[in-house]
Amino acid sequence: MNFELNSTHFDTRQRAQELAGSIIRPGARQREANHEFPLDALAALAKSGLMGVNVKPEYGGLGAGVVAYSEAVQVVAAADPAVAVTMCVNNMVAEVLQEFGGPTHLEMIPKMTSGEWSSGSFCLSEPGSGSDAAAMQARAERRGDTFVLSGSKAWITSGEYAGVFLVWARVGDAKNSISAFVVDPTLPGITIGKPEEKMGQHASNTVALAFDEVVIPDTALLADVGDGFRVAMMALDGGRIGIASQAIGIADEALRLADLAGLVTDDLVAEVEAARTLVWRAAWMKESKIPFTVEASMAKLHASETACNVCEAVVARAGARALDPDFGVEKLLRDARVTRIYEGTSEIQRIVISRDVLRRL
Amino acid sequence: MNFELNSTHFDTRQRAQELAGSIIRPGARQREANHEFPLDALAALAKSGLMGVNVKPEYGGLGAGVVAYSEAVQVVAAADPAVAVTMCVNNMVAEVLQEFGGPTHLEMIPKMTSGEWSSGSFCLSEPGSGSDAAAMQARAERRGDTFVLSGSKAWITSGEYAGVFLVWARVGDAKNSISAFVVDPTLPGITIGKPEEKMGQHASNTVALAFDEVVIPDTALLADVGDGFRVAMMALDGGRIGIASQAIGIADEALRLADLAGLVTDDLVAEVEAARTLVWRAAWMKESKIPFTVEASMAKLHASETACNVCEAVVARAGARALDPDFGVEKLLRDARVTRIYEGTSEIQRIVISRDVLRRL
Amino acid sequence: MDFALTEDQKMLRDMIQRFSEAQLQASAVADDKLGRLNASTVVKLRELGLLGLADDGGDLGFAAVALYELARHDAATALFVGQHCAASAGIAAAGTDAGATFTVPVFEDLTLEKEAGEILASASTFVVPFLDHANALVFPVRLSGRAALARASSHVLGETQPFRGLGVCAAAFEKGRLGGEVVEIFGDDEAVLVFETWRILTVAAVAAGVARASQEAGTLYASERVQFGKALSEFQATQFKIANMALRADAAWLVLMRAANRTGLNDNNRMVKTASMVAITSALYCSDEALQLHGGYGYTSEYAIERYYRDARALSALA
Amino acid sequence: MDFALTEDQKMLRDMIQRFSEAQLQASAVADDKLGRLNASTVVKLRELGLLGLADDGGDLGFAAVALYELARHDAATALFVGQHCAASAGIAAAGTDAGATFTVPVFEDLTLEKEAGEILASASTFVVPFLDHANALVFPVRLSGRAALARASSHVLGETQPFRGLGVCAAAFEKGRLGGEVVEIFGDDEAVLVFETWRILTVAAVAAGVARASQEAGTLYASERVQFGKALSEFQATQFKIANMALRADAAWLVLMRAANRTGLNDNNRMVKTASMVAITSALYCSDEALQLHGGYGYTSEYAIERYYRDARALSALA
Repeated sequence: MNFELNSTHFDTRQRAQELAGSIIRPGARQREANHEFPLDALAALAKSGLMGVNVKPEYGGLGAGVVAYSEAVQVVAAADPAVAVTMCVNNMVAEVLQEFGGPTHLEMIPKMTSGEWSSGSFCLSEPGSGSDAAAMQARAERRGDTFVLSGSKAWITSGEYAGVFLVWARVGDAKNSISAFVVDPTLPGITIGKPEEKMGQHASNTVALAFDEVVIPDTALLADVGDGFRVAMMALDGGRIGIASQAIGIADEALRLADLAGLVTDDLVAEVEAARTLVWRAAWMKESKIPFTVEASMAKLHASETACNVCEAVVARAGARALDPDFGVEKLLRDARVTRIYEGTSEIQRIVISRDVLRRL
Repeated sequence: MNFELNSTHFDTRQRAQELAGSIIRPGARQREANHEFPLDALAALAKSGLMGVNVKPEYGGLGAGVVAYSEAVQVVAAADPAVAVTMCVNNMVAEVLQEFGGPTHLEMIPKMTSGEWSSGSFCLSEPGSGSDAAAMQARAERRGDTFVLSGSKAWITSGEYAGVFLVWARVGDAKNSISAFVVDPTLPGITIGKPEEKMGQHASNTVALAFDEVVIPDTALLADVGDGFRVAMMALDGGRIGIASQAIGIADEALRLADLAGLVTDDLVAEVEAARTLVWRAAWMKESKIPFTVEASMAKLHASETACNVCEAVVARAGARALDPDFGVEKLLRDARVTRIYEGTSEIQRIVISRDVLRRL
Repeated sequence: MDFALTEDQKMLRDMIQRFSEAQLQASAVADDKLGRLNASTVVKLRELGLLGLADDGGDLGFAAVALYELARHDAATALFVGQHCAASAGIAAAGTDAGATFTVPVFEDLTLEKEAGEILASASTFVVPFLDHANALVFPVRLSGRAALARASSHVLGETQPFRGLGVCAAAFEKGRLGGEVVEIFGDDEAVLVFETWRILTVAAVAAGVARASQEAGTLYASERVQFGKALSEFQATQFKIANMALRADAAWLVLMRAANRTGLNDNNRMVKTASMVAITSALYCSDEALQLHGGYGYTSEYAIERYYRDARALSALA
Repeated sequence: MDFALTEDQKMLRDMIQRFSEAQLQASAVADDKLGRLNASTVVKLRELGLLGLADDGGDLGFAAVALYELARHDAATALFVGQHCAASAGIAAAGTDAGATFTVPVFEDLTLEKEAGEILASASTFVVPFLDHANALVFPVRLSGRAALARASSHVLGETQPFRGLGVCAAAFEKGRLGGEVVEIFGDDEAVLVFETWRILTVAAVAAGVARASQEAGTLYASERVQFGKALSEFQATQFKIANMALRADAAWLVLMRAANRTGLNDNNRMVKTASMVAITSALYCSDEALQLHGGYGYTSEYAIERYYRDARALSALA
């Protein structure tokens, strides 16, 4: 066994650290106050290869692997969780295109990694279908060489700024009809809602999308009709490593602030290290082509729960001064809370884990 | 609102305190080591009226009410949880006879309160039916003026020493066929198993019972055929106040030991007081003839969880010396654990509570 | 022993419920966005007599009912009332005159110096809520090893910097440094004990109210939201959370009232601290579970649980 | 980065699993009843080389695998091996000779005095496990402000009083007073660090093993026990517990191995402390939930979970 970071990991971390210091952390408070999408930070991340850490160099990615990706997200999240989540979704969408995409899709990846597109969006959830993805209502009807897409999507990260939408919809009425489409956000019939007023992560953009008979070419179809659910689940497995890493970055930053304030945090540090080890394991497995669904769920579950616990404990231990935004932890606490909800709630992770444990008996 | 104990409560507490000091606490360690049933302590409790605290004086009870009963159990449990559980079951069975019994049953109560019988037993659980009481298999067949009782019962407190068994069994095959019987333990066909080797509460007696075609008179039937489930549930409501009180006594004692050892326990004290207030509420409601099922469940759930948490925290905070039986808390920790299981597990309490909360919406 | 509210307490509760439904429920949302209590709420609180709960010594049980009911709809308003009452109660106990609207600052590194017969207070930092609605400050100090209360005009704080706290956002916190300003020292151990008892009771009552509001919001949402073809409340894991929330909300309320109804100031104070610990645990737990039941919706201002969650954590920092 | 066991570690694991199934599983139950490790286990441990894990400095990663695997079947045996190894490692680091079977006492109010060139140790009380299997004691001390190790024959403890500890019952604890007995002082900061690292790693590894054993026992039972017409594992609330237990058992194991595989002693020591905290939390959680899943059966010696529950809590007192 070996739990040491190698030079690729350190190098990727270093890239993230430089940007964290120069551009991500400095503007974070202001972007939060102004609900300002972090275009500059995202462009800088793209320039450093961090919008496609696990994307092959031929598509403009860093090709540094999954552990390196996790390290980069941890560092970015410590500087600003809102930038980290945007980075995560972009990396996830780019990886999905790399894994499942045909030629037209592969061509898009360099735009996502280079910063030409500030981000991609992952359009799975609907107002009535959060945890229960299979209950989705959006439909894509074949009409000649095209599909006509209709439906509503909710909680779409970066939706207002995305260069590409990855959209899930049903083709026909069969149970296995869920399919994935790569959609141009500028097409007629797409309405972008106003941003959600969130508890935290104000600099990330979260919107509802309405698709009203949007005509998309049949090349928009990713993989085959009916492959959508499988694509989504695989994407989420990787996505959970991203969000787990974001949560760890938040916890790291809260611990740093607590240290500055002279608070005792041994007990909190222990669980953060547990979360980090769980994330490393999932990342190493993904990188090693070992099935990692359960391990990603464990990492995401524990990291997100721990991030919230750490922020909460630091607020309680610091007392009234913790309420002051200058102390720093109140923003982290608000930012952290959604990590237990998006990319599969904690409850969904527990279902994924227990199903696997029981199957292996 | 008024949360003060009155003179009846204080007087009952005082009776318990005297016995705790003179006979219950002094012998506790030795009875635990020898797995010795506390006959002397039970006789003394009976003499002080504490084997029927909420039983009417005409049946030899103290008639002091439910709050007084809770106070007495708390004090006895702090001195020895094993004595407290035996006392609880006797009080519960006596109250059931008082509430539902016909003349032959009412005649038995003075034997239970006076110490003529060292205890009664509550025979509901079966090897395959713990939480799921409705799954019981024991049967009582009518045969002329008698019932013939067959089946197995498990986890029967005081079974080896009881003067009376309250036994649940099905009469016929209907869904609502569960019925309660007042059974003489000395009847032919009853086999008493060897005591369970428990983690704690060694001085209490816990056995399996086998009923093999035991012929009982029809006067053994308590209330009517098919009333058994209702009788059991009502008995358990009251029983939960007893066990909650036992758990609080255990927690109080653990806190006393922690104080002696100079440990900080403010956080633990808070939850013990919460549990005590919840128990008082349930006891006051029962005494005031207000339906108290949910409140008893809350009290039992919180008191038992808190007792275990307190013991666990005291062990961890005290360090190695806590392992020494002379410190005292290791016995309490072992004694406490079953309070989350018997008289309805914590899971069953949560089901009872949530059902009620949702119904009231 | 009696767990029923008195008739007077019931009337008070009903009065506050009417006020809450008519005004507080809506203003709480607006105040939270703006980051401060609106003046009309303060006027109305005075009209209803709620700023006089501690006058003539006051009745802790009565005050607990009022603060809890207010907090079920608006934690910030309840905290404002409670802090004012704590200061008033401390002043009354010391036998001096009130006649102001008070708030309670939190200082770090507070030091006192005597100079030319005056007491000068300095602090490296302070945090104070509701400064825009209060013209006087009351806070506990130690002078020559003796506990006392200090009182000062809010002007002593000089230039302050407003900030929007984590939760109880409408508290409109301000912060700054205190550099040797003149404060009036009064009262003895008992006055401090009265002040602290009321102050901690306030935290307990507000937290208990937040716990209850969260529990109700989470339970209601779970009974309505359908996923996987069933209401969330039909899943066993949700039912367990619903049970735990109900237990925690009840525990917070009961220990609060037990503490508030105790006779004997020292006993009161100890039980009030216990009540605040229980209530904060409850507020943290209930608001967290209830938010989680809301899923993504709980993370937005569309549902009140988002505010309750922040309120609970802000209270844990003020305890 | 590599999360797979090395071939050597796999061989060690398999060897211990064979030993456990052949001997430990049964002897653990018997030893727990009797309250002490049986001598044949100790003989076998020596034959298998498990008492030599710290010889020549040893390999923490290797030792962690061994202690974890032992603890999955018998926490007491694992603790005995680990304590012996910690003492051996400290002695080796100090460059002195080993050649004994060691155990580690816990003293209260330990004081050292120099008298006529000898060091006399006194303590108001001590607690020591496995005294019947060890002929020497090793423990950390501070002398003239300097950290060092002390070593003594087990005879210095004089008359002791045996007791049956809460859990890890087969540890056969003894206690007594230490009244100015001669001890040998040796080693420096580094030797103490080595000793403490191994000692805490032992607690971490044993707790991680108990967590895993509990998780497996609870999950298995839940999948077999039927109530309300379904296996317990079909209830969502049970599934959540099964998931949490699996997560906690994995976390304990992973952080243990991460700590054990670190290079650099100071780093090691810090991460080992972290590992012990994580593992104890896991052992407490898993054994508690798993016992609860067993219902009344979990409270009896009929199922191993009853022992795991006590073991976990005993470890929390030894951390």
